[in-house]
Amino acid sequence: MRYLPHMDADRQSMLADIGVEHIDELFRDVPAAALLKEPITSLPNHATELEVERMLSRMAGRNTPASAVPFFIGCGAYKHHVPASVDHLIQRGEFLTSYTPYQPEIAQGTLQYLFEFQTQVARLTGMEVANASMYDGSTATTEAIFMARRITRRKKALISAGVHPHYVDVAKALAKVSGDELVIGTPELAKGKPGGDYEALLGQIDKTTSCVVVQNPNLFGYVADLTELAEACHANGALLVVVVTEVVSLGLMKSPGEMGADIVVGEGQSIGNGLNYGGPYLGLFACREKFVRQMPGRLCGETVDADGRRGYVLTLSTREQHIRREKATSNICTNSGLCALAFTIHLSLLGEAGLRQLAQFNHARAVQAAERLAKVPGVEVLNDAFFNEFTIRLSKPSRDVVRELGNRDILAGVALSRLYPTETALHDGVVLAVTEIVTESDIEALAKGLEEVLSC
Amino acid sequence: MRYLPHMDADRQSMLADIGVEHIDELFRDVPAAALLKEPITSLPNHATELEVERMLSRMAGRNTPASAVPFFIGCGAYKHHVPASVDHLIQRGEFLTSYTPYQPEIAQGTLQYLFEFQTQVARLTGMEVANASMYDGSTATTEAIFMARRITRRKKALISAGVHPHYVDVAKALAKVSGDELVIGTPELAKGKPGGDYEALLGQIDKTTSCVVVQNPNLFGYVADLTELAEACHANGALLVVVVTEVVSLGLMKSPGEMGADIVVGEGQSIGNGLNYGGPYLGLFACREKFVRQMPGRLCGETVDADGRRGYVLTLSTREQHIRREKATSNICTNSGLCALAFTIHLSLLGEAGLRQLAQFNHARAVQAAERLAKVPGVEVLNDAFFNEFTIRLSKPSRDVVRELGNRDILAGVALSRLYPTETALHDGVVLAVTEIVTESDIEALAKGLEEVLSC
Amino acid sequence: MLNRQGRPTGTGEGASAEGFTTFTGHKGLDLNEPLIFEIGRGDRTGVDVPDAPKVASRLGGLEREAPIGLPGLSEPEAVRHYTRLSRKNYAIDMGLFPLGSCTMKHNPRLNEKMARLAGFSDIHPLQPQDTVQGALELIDTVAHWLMELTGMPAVAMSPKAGAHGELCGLLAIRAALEARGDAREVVLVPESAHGTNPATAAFCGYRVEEIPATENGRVDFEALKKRLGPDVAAIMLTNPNTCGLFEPDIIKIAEAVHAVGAFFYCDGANFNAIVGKVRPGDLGVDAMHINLHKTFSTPHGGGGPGSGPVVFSEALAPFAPLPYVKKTEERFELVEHLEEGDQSFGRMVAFHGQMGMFVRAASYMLSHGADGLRQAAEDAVLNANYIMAKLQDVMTPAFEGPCMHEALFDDRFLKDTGVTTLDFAKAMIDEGYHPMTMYFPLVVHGAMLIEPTETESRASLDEFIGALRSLAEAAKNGEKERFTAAPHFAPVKRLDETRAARQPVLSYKNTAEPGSVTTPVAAE
Amino acid sequence: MLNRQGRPTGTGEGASAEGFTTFTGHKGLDLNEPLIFEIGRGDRTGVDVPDAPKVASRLGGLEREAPIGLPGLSEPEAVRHYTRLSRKNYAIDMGLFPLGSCTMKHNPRLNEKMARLAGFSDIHPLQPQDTVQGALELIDTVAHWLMELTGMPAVAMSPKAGAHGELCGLLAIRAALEARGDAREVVLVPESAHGTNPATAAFCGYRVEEIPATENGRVDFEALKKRLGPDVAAIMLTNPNTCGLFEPDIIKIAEAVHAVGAFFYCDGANFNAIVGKVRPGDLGVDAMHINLHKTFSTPHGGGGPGSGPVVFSEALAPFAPLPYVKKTEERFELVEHLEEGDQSFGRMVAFHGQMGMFVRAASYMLSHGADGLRQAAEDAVLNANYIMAKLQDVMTPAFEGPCMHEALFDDRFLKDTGVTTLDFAKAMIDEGYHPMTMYFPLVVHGAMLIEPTETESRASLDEFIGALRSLAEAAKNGEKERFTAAPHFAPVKRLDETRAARQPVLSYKNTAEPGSVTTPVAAE
Ligand SMILES: Cc1ncc(COP(=O)(O)O)c(C=O)c1O
Ligand SMILES: Cc1ncc(COP(=O)(O)O)c(C=O)c1O
Repeated sequence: MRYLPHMDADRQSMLADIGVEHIDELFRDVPAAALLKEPITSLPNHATELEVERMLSRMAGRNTPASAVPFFIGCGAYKHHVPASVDHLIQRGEFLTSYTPYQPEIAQGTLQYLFEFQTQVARLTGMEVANASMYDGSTATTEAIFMARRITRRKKALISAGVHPHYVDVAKALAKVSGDELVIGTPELAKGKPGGDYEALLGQIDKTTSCVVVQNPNLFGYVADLTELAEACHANGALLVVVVTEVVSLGLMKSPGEMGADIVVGEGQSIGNGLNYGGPYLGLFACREKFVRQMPGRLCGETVDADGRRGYVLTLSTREQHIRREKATSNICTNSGLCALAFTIHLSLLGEAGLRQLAQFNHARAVQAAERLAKVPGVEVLNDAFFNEFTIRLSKPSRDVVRELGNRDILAGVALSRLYPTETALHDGVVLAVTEIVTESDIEALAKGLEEVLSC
Repeated sequence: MRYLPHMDADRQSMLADIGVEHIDELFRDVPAAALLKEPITSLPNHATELEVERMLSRMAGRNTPASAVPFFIGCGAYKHHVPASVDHLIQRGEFLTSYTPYQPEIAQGTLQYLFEFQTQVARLTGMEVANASMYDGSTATTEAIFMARRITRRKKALISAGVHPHYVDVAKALAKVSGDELVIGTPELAKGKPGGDYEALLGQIDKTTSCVVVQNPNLFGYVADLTELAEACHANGALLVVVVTEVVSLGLMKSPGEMGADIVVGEGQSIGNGLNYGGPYLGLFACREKFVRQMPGRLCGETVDADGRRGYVLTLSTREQHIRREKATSNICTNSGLCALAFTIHLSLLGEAGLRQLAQFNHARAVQAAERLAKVPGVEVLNDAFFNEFTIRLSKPSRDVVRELGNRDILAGVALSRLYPTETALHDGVVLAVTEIVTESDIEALAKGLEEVLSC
Repeated sequence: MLNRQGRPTGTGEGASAEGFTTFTGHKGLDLNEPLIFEIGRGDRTGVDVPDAPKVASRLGGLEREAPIGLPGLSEPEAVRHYTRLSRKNYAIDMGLFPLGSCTMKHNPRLNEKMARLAGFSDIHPLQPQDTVQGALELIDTVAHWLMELTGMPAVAMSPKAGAHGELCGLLAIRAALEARGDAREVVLVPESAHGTNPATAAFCGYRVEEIPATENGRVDFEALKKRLGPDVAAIMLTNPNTCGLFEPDIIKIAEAVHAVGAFFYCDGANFNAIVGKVRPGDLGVDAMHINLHKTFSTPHGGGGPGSGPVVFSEALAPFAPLPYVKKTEERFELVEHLEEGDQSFGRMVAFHGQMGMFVRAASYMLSHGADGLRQAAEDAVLNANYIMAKLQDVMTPAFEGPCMHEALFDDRFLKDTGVTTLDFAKAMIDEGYHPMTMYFPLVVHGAMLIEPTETESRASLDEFIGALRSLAEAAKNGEKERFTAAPHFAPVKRLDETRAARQPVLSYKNTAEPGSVTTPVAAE
Repeated sequence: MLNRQGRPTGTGEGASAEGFTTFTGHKGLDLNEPLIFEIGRGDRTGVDVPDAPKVASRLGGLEREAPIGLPGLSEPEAVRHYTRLSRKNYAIDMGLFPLGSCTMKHNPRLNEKMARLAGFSDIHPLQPQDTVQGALELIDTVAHWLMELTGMPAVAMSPKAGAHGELCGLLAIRAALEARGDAREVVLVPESAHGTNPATAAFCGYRVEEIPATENGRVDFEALKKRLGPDVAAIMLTNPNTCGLFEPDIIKIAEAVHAVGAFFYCDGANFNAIVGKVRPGDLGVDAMHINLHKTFSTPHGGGGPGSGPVVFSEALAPFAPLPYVKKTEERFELVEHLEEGDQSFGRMVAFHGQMGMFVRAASYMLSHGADGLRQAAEDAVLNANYIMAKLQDVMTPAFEGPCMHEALFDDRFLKDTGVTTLDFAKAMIDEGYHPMTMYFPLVVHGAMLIEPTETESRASLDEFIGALRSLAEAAKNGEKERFTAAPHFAPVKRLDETRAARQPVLSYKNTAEPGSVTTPVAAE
């Protein structure tokens, strides 16, 4: 076995040094009935690199990569171009094969980039502090709801109809056991602002509300000014939690912080990370400094070494499970370190100017797409305002149309029936994301495809 | 431009620091007529990563990769499986973006692997010393002929008919200007030993011969014992130069050194390096220690530092162009460092046991192929003895057959007319290489394909 | 000091050794590196973006006006920045990394290559299922291996790490209990448990009660039996446990737990010690997470991403979360939504889990095979016992007898030396090693938990053992400075963690001088 | 010292600083590493190979019997070995690498990614041409760019590096001369030329004669004109020359050379200074090699592989080597063989040149575009002049006036300090820099040739300038030890090159102790 350095002779002599004859003497505590006498026969034995490569390549070959076709799928995961240097750098063994920086003196590489990452996330979201990452946007959202409960000592969270339904489902599964009460909006394909239920939310906020959770841009791509909502929250002692699933939007749009958010969570996949069929992704978590001791997850902080030189360490760990155990703010341990590295590298390559240009391009391309699709008979573009994603209503059931376009090698967005199987009112809707990878001819191909499919 | 750190403001203020107003003042020595006033208009301007990736991927997509089809092409370049760790390690920036280790104190990484590489090559070839690499097998062969001339002070080299015709052509082009006389054998598709002209060579060696150059396995895959030839050379004061284009063979076969070679040159691509459509490859150069001061190329040697600790440096550079200029043994400067690194990593992963197994597998698979093809009507297997490559004679013109099989997505070896367009006697021959990437079903596909093509 | 012309880099003072101080503060290949905020500029970018098509904005008036404050680096600057940072890290690729409980084994490079195949890395989780059949097959393959290796009939693939797997397990247990109308309040956790166990139980609304350990480092079965009762929802037990010991009473424990209607959650972080040797399904386990980033070697990545699939017993299988992959005759199907009558507790995460990690784990499993995985477990146990055997005369093993995959020592051998476990660990850094896990598990005083893993050669173990012996002797010989001032040779000296917590500086505030220390603003 | 249990690694003595010596000899992240022959074993392998099918051997009785002596490493051992070795190198990715004449600019990572596309990396040079049309198009694309950028009508793509390109150029010149029945004997080379120039000329059977330089570091045009005559085959001139200066008389030189029927070979190693600004074709050049690994940033790889295509004038084009790519209406065609009437001098190399480098160069060219390449040249020149301007008061520029892409200093500023150019260079290592090119070109005493390249930011230049200013002042202030004992902070102290040459040890002889120094066997 190429990964195991011992030869049988080594094993024998090491056993002798230990003072036993057979390896199973070291497994003496295992109840005899449970100790397997030989390798599990229902699984194959070891394979060469070439064999493994062939098996896995065969499976990979049965999937259609986003780069291979006109591609318009978003809804919480976005296809952006990631510079080659990002993947090169995150593969450096010193990053890839290290772990949580428990020994800061020999983990300054990891700690410094985490400190930089935290600062970038805080600035991007308009918050004062950010942590060193969560699993993904959905779990970060649930953690935010729980954190709001701890801060406000209230249990009722209002969740906008525009929040990604998976995120809502995750919160629901946990609320069941945590005792949080979730009031969840029902999305409508309202002309102009699909999923935009801010009026309704304003009416629901009261002194029992722990927080209001809104997504911006929301699942349907609709973007809105949240200032009024924030004010209503604050007037009632509640917190505004803003979810961002497309962080590239922050290059062009007002930050949640500027609009009054108290906690901003998000999915950071868009920057630095590939689609990866859904994971690993990168949970972002930022908030006002005054809430820092209620934050979940790791925090990296600046300090000095014995010679007074600047250095970084994990800090405020009295919030965390390994110190506080059942009193911890969260049970999270391993998080998304390497994805955070990819994010911070990509974002420092982009810089402010690059991010702004990228966001601008995304928006402009999406506007082009919306304008073109609006001309297709049987297509209605619903959003007034959007960033790089918008919803269309079709004259036919959207799932069939999307599937038919898939057969023509056009991946034409997410049919809302996929996400809301029981909300039949949404079933003629499709959400389309348009990023910098979409060309004008891709848009044309989509428009033509829709024309054909809708007219026949 | 993503690769250029300056902004225009930097440029302006740096020009001011220099004391000029315009960049062109720094180009003042350029004759005015020759200084271009603007970017060359016949070429496009800069492009984004995504654009470049798309342009190049489009071109790459128009080629058939070896891994995608049954593949039997060899003749000096071989498709072997290279472990993933090799490519990972050679991409470490400290290897990839360093240069010739002129400053040994901060190049011990490169120097140590070169020392290890030299030792591996020497042991593999059965020689005492090896250099730090040449461009490729063909240029190494020419260098060996010239080195033999310097050592023997004779000008006539006998070149076996089994030497790769490209190697012979390279030697011819240079011999034209160096004054070396090359006596080159004409290959024949002799039953049993195609290209095996050792009898003839034995008859030609005399006191004016500087060296005899043979390839083993030869171009046609034929392998032979060179002991007698070596003895004849030595009896006449000539050197035996052995060329190895498939170094994997050395895992199973007697080394050239054991058979009496004085200089061994070769193409090292087979180990650690991909096909790359012909380059970059890796020239190997090894010889007896007594000849070391006539060797071309870089040599790494052991020494000690000021504290007496072991370390490595480039050495014996009085042979080289940067010290000796027109008296140098060769003009080579930049060589194949990173390819040598890939070679040494792969070979140290293989180790003696792995190399032997790999070679054994190659040979056995090739024997299987030869036995199967021998059963195809219209196919005659010519080689008695071979390692992983052999020659077949077909009942139809080989180029047509190979092309037709290509149309059926079988890359069925090298039609000899490609290499010897004017030697019509060879035009029914095909050389096939069979490595560990060839499966039994690949062989079956080839046999079936040949059956069909030859019978219609 | 570099000041008039040069950018003062890094940490201010020049470096010194042998009486010399460098002007730049760099020391040969040991290079300082400022923060991106000190190098980068807002107007510079390392990414070329084409000019945006001219369109009328449809942002709804939400254009950002204020600057964000993000520095940009050209690609050369970025590559250099992150390369320099990386060189300040220790990693498995550099040397033995005996961080107990974390299983820092070699990460095969084939896994990385496979995970980057476009057919896996460049597909969207919401693509039509017909366009991702190979991806579903991959998930199904990993699921199959996990079920076979554990002898359990079901697996939930979506949890994102070990702790998330614990959550998954407890949510299923709670759903199962509720399904039978049996709300219970307590989860029992041994003192030696990893912090995530009690944290998870509390997160799920359970009261956590500790169960004591015997002086052999095992669960006190009698004490446990006494505590079991109808209020107990589950026990969370790590096996092999965090002392590196197999719980000999495990089957009896499972039986007793089941006898009171409770469930047995097993923390499978240490599954690597027994994979292919013992199937948790044969021990009576109801749910167990598997850290793919430990047992199956998907890299730790400086703190993740991980992956924590959970295997389930028959009793819990119906309550497992969504989504899951179903293999039908013709195709693989991804089930994303509850169907009529489903008892699943719901969804743990957007999309379908850590696909990138599944590919790596598949590559690892297929490469090792059933035989290789078993051998890996045996070698892991062999290596730990070898270390134990070779160090037991100079260090103090916490418990007697052979261990499993990690060797646990306490700090008795440092008694009266003035050297603490922390000091000892820092001295290991100077010797070229990452320290072991310190002060965990809590049941042992000054714990040092050493997990060498199976991918260390004997020569590597011997060198490590030699270093630890020498250090242990040095401590006993009164060479206190060697320890208390350690590390001497790391990129930085010992860092002040107290200051960091008392006066937290959690993000960069633009200060005057690159490399200068931030004046903390928020004092506690 | 680690001896009883531990494998004594590396170089024997333990490391010491601040009074401490480590037991292992490692110093924190600075890790020693023995040779593979001291770690590996013949029976161990890091590559799994399936069992060979059972067949009767057809090796003709040539089975190897004696062992080879190749150590094997498992993958974990190999990854660690090479990772540790890599960390003992300096590289562009770590810092400014001002090695004059070598153009150590940033190597974009996109290039590496593109070169690894299976459609380029996994195709065989002898595949049927129908299966490699994209590869031929790629070669044609690079050829097109090179011709446009140089303003020359032909290019030979196959030369493997700069020196090989020189050979290509001289072979074509010789063929052209012979074709007109005009055998000539002499090649003129300036004193300042790179060693490969005279070496190549001699390799081609020419007598090399030096032409002197003026005191401004340019070719002495008058002396040259005097020497020109019917025996001169060619002049080999580097432009910009190795002093980093553009030859102002270049057009006159070309005319004079042509006037006597000779050819003008231009060494294009420094083309990076003028790409997009000056087309060599406009200067009267007949042949010029282009180091793709310099101007077009294919990585230097620790000493190659490079690539050295040669552009040709009309006069030489017919003599260019085989093979070449021809674009027809329908397809790209690879011409591998002489056809009737061809005047090509033949073949330089097996197959068709450095395809892997062509892909990288294409990626670089397309990325920069005509505008970016021109900007890169301007920035390279700007950076060199900036360094020159900022250092001229403390160091001694070899020549007056602005330079092109590299700044040349001599050692006058070290006069009477007891510090040599070599010492100064070694002190730069301590400061975190790779030294400049030393003692080249030969026309300058104690030469220091600094080429920053365009990919250094102003901040990076400022830090470098600051370091050099400080060092120059330290030298003048009599801090001799800082220099003569340098490097102090590198992985090894100054190495004994004389011993290496006097008592060459060129391969490993199995010795008793890992890390021990070999007793040289072959004394000179
Ligand atoms: C025993 C034990 N349980 C649980 C965990 C938590 O796993 P993760 O970090 O993947 O969330 C760990 C990991 O550190 C562990 O060692
Ligand atoms: C001026 C000059 N000419 C020629 C060469 C030789 O180029 P190569 O090393 O690619 O053979 C070099 C490279 O070092 C050089 O600097």
